[in-house]
Amino acid sequence: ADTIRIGFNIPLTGDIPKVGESSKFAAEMLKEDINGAGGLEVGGKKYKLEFIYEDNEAKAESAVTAALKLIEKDEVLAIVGPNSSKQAVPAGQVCDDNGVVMISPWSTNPDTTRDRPWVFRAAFLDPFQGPVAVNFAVKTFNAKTAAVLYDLSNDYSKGLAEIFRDVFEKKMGAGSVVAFESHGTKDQDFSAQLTKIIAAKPDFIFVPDNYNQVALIVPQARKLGYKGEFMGSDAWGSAELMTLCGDDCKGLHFSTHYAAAGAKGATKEFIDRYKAKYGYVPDDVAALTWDATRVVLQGIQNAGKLTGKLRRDRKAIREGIAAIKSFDGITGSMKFDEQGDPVKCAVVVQISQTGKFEFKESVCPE
Amino acid sequence: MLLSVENLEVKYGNIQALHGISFHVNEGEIVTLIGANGAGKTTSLYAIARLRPPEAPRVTKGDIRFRGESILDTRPSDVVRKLHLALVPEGRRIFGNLTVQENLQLATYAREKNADLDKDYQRVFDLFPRLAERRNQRSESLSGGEQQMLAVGRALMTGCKILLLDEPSMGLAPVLKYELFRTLKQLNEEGMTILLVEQNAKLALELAHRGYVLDTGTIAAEGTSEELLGNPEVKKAYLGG
Amino acid sequence: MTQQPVSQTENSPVLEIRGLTQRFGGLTAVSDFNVELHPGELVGLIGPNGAGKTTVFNLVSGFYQPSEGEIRVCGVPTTGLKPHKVTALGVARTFQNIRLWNDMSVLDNIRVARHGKLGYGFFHAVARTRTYRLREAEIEREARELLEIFKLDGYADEVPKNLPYGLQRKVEIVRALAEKPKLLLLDEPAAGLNSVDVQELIRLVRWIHQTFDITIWMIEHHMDVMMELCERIKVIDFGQTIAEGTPEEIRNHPAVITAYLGDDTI
Amino acid sequence: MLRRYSVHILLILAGGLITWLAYEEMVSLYVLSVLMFMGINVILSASLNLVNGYMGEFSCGHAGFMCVGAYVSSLLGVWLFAKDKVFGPPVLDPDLAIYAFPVVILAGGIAAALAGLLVAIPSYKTRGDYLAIITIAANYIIISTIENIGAIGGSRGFMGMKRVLNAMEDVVYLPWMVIWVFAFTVFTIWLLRRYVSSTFGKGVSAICQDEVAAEIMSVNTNKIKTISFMVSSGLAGVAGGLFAFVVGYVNPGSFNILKSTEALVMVYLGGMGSLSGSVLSAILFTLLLEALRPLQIIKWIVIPLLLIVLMQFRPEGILGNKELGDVFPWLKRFYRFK
Amino acid sequence: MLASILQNIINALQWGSFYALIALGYTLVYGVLTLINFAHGDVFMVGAYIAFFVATFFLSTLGLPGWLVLALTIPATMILTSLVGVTLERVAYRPLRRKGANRLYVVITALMCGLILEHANLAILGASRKAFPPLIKETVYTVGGVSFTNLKIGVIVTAVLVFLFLQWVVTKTRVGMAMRAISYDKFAVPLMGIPMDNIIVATFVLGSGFAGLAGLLFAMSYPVLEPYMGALIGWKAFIAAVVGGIGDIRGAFLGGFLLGAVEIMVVAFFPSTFRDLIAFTVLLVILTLKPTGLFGVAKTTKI
Ligand SMILES: Nc1ncnc2c1ncn2[C@@H]1O[C@H](COP(=O)(O)OP(=O)(O)OP(=O)(O)O)[C@@H](O)[C@H]1O
Ligand SMILES: Nc1ncnc2c1ncn2[C@@H]1O[C@H](COP(=O)(O)OP(=O)(O)OP(=O)(O)O)[C@@H](O)[C@H]1O
Ligand SMILES: [Mg+2]
Ligand SMILES: [Mg+2]
Repeated sequence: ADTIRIGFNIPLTGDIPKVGESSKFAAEMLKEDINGAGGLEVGGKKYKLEFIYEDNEAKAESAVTAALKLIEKDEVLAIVGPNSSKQAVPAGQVCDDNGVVMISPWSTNPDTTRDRPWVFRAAFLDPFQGPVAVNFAVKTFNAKTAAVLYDLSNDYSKGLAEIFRDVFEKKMGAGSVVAFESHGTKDQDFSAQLTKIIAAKPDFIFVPDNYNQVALIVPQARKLGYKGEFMGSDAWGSAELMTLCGDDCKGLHFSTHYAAAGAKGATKEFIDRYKAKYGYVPDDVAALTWDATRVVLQGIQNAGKLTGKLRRDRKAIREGIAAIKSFDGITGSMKFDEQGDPVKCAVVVQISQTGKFEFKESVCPE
Repeated sequence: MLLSVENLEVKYGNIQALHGISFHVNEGEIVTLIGANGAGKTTSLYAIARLRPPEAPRVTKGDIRFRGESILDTRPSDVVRKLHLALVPEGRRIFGNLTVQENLQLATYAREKNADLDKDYQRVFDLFPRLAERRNQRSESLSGGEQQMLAVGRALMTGCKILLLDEPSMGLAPVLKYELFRTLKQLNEEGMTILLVEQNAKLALELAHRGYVLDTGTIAAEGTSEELLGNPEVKKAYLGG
Repeated sequence: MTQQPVSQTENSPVLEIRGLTQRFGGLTAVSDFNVELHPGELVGLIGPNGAGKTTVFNLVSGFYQPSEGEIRVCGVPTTGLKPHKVTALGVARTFQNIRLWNDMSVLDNIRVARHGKLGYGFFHAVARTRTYRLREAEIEREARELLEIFKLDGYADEVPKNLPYGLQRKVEIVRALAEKPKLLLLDEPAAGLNSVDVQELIRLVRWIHQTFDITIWMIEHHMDVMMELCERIKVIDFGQTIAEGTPEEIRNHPAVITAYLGDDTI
Repeated sequence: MLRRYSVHILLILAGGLITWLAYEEMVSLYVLSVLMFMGINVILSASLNLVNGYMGEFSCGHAGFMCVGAYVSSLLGVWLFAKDKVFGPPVLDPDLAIYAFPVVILAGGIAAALAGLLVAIPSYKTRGDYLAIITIAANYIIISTIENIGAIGGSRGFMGMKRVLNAMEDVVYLPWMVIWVFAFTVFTIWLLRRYVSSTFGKGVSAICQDEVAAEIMSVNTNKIKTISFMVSSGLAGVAGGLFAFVVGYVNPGSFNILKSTEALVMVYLGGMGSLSGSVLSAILFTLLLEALRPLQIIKWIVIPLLLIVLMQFRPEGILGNKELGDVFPWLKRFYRFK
Repeated sequence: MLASILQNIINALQWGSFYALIALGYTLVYGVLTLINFAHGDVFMVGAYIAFFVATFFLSTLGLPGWLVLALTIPATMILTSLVGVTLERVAYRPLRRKGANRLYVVITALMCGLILEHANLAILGASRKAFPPLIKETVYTVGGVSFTNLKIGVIVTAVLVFLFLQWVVTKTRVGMAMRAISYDKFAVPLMGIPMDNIIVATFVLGSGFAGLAGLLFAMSYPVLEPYMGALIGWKAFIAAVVGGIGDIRGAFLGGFLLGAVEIMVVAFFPSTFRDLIAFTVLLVILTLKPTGLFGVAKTTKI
């Protein structure tokens, strides 16, 4: 009973295994850190951490059973994950019903946390990120028109695309989004959409897509003769983007949680160690999982002491997290609003000629 | 002895279909197997052609010898290729998605490069002029009898020296049936060894030199055609009066 | 026994075919074919292979739609009807190559053949209504009765593929009879049977013809069978009638001899 | 007597037991959720077996019909009984949910059955692998349609079903989902068994074994096909409705081809044309998926391997086309399987 | 407008040629065994990975120039991938065939083999995606507002060549005839003196070999490799093969281009969110009107 058990409800197989792997790697690193230092100190006593990884196969129903298994069978104190909203929304319901803290590192769907006191998240939401991208693009590219290419079956991508369109058109007038095109999750060819977009002659293309698709979209656009700008979102934020995309992505901008290149302090340390351990620069999911897990640990410490009584401890942890005034994460400092969503700053980075994500500008919520 | 079957026992799964039968065929002979439905005639032919389960049976005991050597380990395609033994299977089994011409052509798959195919084609088309007419028709739309002609023609195209026929007259109009039997006789005179399974026992015995009567997986009687035709029991049980 | 209600006047034909023509691409399989079958007749149809006999049966049973001509069953034109509707008019048949439902028990084979006159539907079946129970009991009783008449009751629970060939032929005929047809089409029922079984088949067909009081039209290449059974034989070649008459007449018809019967010396 | 009522008694006991255990919280929610998914899988595999096993078609779009059922049930349930941001306040008194719930699920089933026409009508002319493609197309069409209806969330999904359940629990506190999943599972088996064992339903097997002979031997094949496809897809819709309420959230992505292939695997694992085989394989498959969770990625190597090996030994599925009673004859004392 | 139509036609041709390439392998195996080889898409994926490893080996370890690497990678990939296909046949499909299993059990086995290939890849290589190294310099040509690259043209030409080759094999050679015969009735094949297993192995060699080629070309055109990359395109290629008339080489070829064209054109002229909806409705209508696909011949039921 001198251990603290935390569950991870992550997609190790299915559509997005990379996301699950990043989460797992980051969590492993954190666990080793803390256990290496003798454990987590709560109320003057050191507890070893035990992390349990459940594969939700990127499926909603599997996320529900995984959550229930973690709650009932493994008796975890809190759950980190699921990452994408498809799983986070239903799993959030389960956790909320059962009085277990859940914190999703990556989900951006408002429903995940809405009216669910037990559910938190570490990522900022679309309604915040959308305007950041719009404002930056309008200012930097001097853009009057924009085009959007997004993933129809990915609710993250779709949500962000729609918010972007609304904000942009509000700012630049109706019809200023000259093309609004979608594709499917596992598509590999985007030539038809891009041909249409290029024909509409936008000042830039907003691509709120996962980095692996970005690595296909950008070069394909170049091969179709497009020479203009792109603007991306936080899902671009993976070191793999550059190994996959190569030269075509250099010089592009995207909004994200942190800038790896200019990072300082704890962020830099995290990046360096992760890179040393796993061989590549951590992506945003890794960083967010790190933060999310640390928020949980912070909550546990805030609870003061652990009684060993599951229900009581879980409740104490929830109070502990809700009580966090300000949390200094590697993805920036944040606090939680009444919905359990973080209030934190976004940064815009530019991909340098050496393939680094360099800090351009930081945007904080008013 | 060209072909001999010795104490053959075979099984389909767990069902024993032949209970130790022995018979033989000499070079240049026409031998017929007769017997009631389900006696094991088809099964015997499958075993000789070395066809494999699931449709064909498994040999569990006994031996099949070709010129004295066991062929139990011979692949079915080599039975055709090396032993020049062809089977006209029960139920025609032609390749319905190929044309008549292609069916015949395919049967020459295992033949030597320099074989004289034209002569063989000619023989088949002489025998079954209808096949020549329908040369480019997809063979599955042929009538039942036409398909039977194709099945026999196909076997002849393999360039075989031993011909196994399983109820070749089934579904043939009388005129063709007699024609076919005459052709078999002629083939035999040209040196073809024939093992014939036939429901019409009388006709078969008229053609054959010798015959065997099968009954539920055993040999019930054997002898020359005259002997069998004259045997009252055989007459009663298999010749229909 | 199950007697057929005779709904039409004695002499109106059970089957009437006028000017029937069937073409497949460039091939005319049946051309200008005419026939009239009267109640209680037993008629033969012979002809060389590929003459179009099976095609005629297929046209009658509604499996093909004729290119030209008209078919009437008991006075009802069948053009455009799906096969099961034609069956409902009273036409049953067997197939040149046996087509039983091989994984269903013999009893079930017979029962399914009652589909046309089931008298209940999906909702009765799942709700197991009174209608369902009564009809189902009756169908089962009738099916078993039929099997018993044909001495097949011992095989009721066997699957056809495990039966000897001769019995499969028999089951197929019984299945056709289960539809209580007015007209029974037999396509080469003796094919693949040995001489002894052929004798038995002759007895069976004759017995059916008498007991069930139905019209039978059969194709067969075993001349013994035809000679012995048929009152009248129709001979076709290239889809056209070349002769028609009593067995005796046919046997001696020169055209039939050259085209069909041939020379039986080996 | 025993034979007649044994199963009824057994089912009532089993249902009662599960309900009681759930009510008293003697079994964990995790176990219950696995049991509920098991029930849903049983419905899926048994209903697909009607088309793929008994009728011998190769339908690979079962999840599409599940999707229709899931959405229709959820939308109807939430519209009628819960406050929601799409529909606003409930149309009816939420207290009525407790009575209307089965109707809501069945409505989903009926909608799915109608969607089944999408496949049933082409099946008059098309068979085999061509029909398989039509079913896949139907699956894609259904998902794509829902993704394009922004009002119900599109790819963001739809939720609020939990509030309907809460409304039910507010009236009478019982583990309603457990009860209904159990009830509908039993209903499915009951319906299918009665259908395929009637002479009417034997027409389905006749079509499978020889369609030409079936049509000529008086079976109205188009009618049977229509009914079978509709029953099959309708039951998939029921499974979808239950799925939606158990998970509490639906999303078109949950019903893609992969879900359909899961159903396929269960059908063939159990044996084509064996109802008890389908039940057994659904149970087995669900348990296997859960039991091997700790293997994580390796699980998805081990499970296919297991199935491949199993098929090498039983190339006709666990039960082939037999029912449990044929394999264990003593069971027939308690129950007529066919 | 004209330019964008032409552009879309080129896009459709290129995208369709991948469907066609994969569908050809599908249809070949299907044509012989009536086996829907659901693992084919994953064999294609394995082909892409093999190409990746072979190419990186030649490029970085031996330091050869790009064109030479390509010239070496093509045969190496085709051979290694066909080994994978043949192994699947030997280990998984053949025993089932010998036992006389219903063909759908073989189909399910194929599905399982596909899962194993995907997840073994995931387990061994991890979830990181691989970037395929550029082997040839891709040059963009722009003519009157229409852009295409040498690679795109190369892919289209390859698809046509592969089609012509396979069509020749299947219709003109005796091996091809034997393949068609096997698809109709395996039983009688040995009676013609045809070694059936050899023919089947040859089929898998051809089918998987060309899947490997497709994998290589695909990896060059869309250089992001991941374990699930074959799943969706595999299904779509199967659909293409069937719409063309499964078992028919011409059908697979045309079906591939048809599906590619439908997908691209729907996006070009309708809102792209309706792509799947419209594309699959079109396919459904085609199959309803032509129940055996474009080239498929209905098996005549002779009764
Ligand atoms: N595939 C099979 N599986 C199981 N048993 C079989 C199989 N084929 C044949 N049999 C059985 O083997 C025995 C012999 O059958 P076989 O086909 O050799 O008889 P046959 O003499 O050729 O009869 P027929 O005159 O009907 O052709 C029969 O009892 C039959 O039921
Ligand atoms: N579906 C079809 N498509 C094309 N041709 C066909 C079709 N059905 C039959 N035929 C052709 O029509 C002719 C008549 O065939 P049918 O089956 O009626 O002959 P049959 O008189 O029954 O001969 P058999 O005595 O050999 O059974 C044949 O030449 C056959 O090739
Ligand atoms: Mg036989
Ligand atoms: Mg005929």
